[in-house]
Amino acid sequence: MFEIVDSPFEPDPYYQQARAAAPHAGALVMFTGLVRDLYQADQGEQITHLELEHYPGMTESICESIIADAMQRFEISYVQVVHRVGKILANEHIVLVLVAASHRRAAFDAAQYIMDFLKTDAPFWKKEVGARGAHWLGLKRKDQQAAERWRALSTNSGSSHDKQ
Amino acid sequence: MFEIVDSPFEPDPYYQQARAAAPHAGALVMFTGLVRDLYQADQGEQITHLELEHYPGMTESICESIIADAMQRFEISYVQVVHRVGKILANEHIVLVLVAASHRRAAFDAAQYIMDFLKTDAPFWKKEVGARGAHWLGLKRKDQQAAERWRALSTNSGSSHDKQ
Amino acid sequence: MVKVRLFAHLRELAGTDAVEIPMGTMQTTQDLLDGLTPHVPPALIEALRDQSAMISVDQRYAGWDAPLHDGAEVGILPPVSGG
Amino acid sequence: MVKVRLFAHLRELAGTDAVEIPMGTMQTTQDLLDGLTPHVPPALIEALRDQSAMISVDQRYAGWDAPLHDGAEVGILPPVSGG
Repeated sequence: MFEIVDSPFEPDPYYQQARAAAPHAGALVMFTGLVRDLYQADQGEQITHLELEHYPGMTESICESIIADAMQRFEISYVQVVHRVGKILANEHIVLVLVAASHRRAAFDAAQYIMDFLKTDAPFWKKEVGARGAHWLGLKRKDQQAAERWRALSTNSGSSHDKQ
Repeated sequence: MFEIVDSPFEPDPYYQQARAAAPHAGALVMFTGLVRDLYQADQGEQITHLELEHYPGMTESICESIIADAMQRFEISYVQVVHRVGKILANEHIVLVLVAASHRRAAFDAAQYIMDFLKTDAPFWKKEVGARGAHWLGLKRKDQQAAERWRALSTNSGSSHDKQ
Repeated sequence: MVKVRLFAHLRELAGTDAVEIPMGTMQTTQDLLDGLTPHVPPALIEALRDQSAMISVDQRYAGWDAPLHDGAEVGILPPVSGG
Repeated sequence: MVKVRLFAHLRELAGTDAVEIPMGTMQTTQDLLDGLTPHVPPALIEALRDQSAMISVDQRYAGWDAPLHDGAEVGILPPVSGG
């Protein structure tokens, strides 16, 4: 369901696992986030790699709670989330979200829901490292708004993974 | 960009191709539709396989037009769509949509847009074949509505792939 | 001549995937549909009554009153079900 | 004792990923933050001024006035940036 890995991973083994675990699903949505190839940071500096730090224990419980909320909110039959930590190079995967469902709409919605709350609530921190130094990234306003969109749609008062 | 195949295919080679073609993307969304495992049709009959027929020539031009519309409408950098035809067995892939973008929202939206119009506009026909016979499926109301949602959002009067 | 292409259950009802029909005085897709009867089995005519089929002319979706030209390829397309 | 855990740039500023602080008369997370000064470098206190950090108690998000208990693990979490 949720896995933290500290070395490069490929999505296909997870995809095949989802396919085997959800043979009645019919629709699979997979999202992957990767380190862009040698990109320029805001300051125009070339980035050589990322460093991903997290809060072991809390990360797992927050992410499992986001997944449980998604399973309850959408008609989906299978979820797998994988998040990389440690030193991550260009073109390597940072995160994978896989959702299986009978109908594509639920699979798309759930994958987006999980990514939106993973961005705002899961205790991961990303450091961009370049030739001239390193700096920590903060939560982007766009990501904050993406999660708020779901909260506005909720009829209930909040989810267990919500920040106070 | 668009490919019709008449034998089983796996998504991973297409995924790796997308990853190589869009190294600056950062976000990849992949949708796959599969034949559910030995499912029951509406009449309660066990389905043994599907048969997919299409309109060669028109299929390609409609699908390429849907993809071109998506590339124009969303900030995405890469699209690949693959559709299977012929006799398709349980657990085999019917369709694959892959979208790469800098931001996940655009990739998710574009993948959904493409699937929604592929369902309503692309000239494919699916026959469910079971032990006691076969029948052709029609367009589902849910799929009709999914495409209408995008048309309602459009400011322009229509796209080149639209039905009249 | 106009080449009429048939798909899915319409193809099965017609027992063929294409029928050639002389232009005669036909001017629109509606004229073509009105004039189909002598060229195809009655079951196909029956199946077209509910008007759920869509029409293409030269592989583009067209209306029921679209103009025809000699050599046109007209598709009679049942509701699609791909993906 | 309360164990304070620090992450990302806050951890770097503190030069450590955890600080142990005696309960004393602390009752809430706000008391803890008010009493941090003698235990951590001034740069960390400075960095906490903009209040963008979030607080967790026993690995769950908590408010700035959440109750503390002896043995609690309090996280001071800069704005997150995973995914």
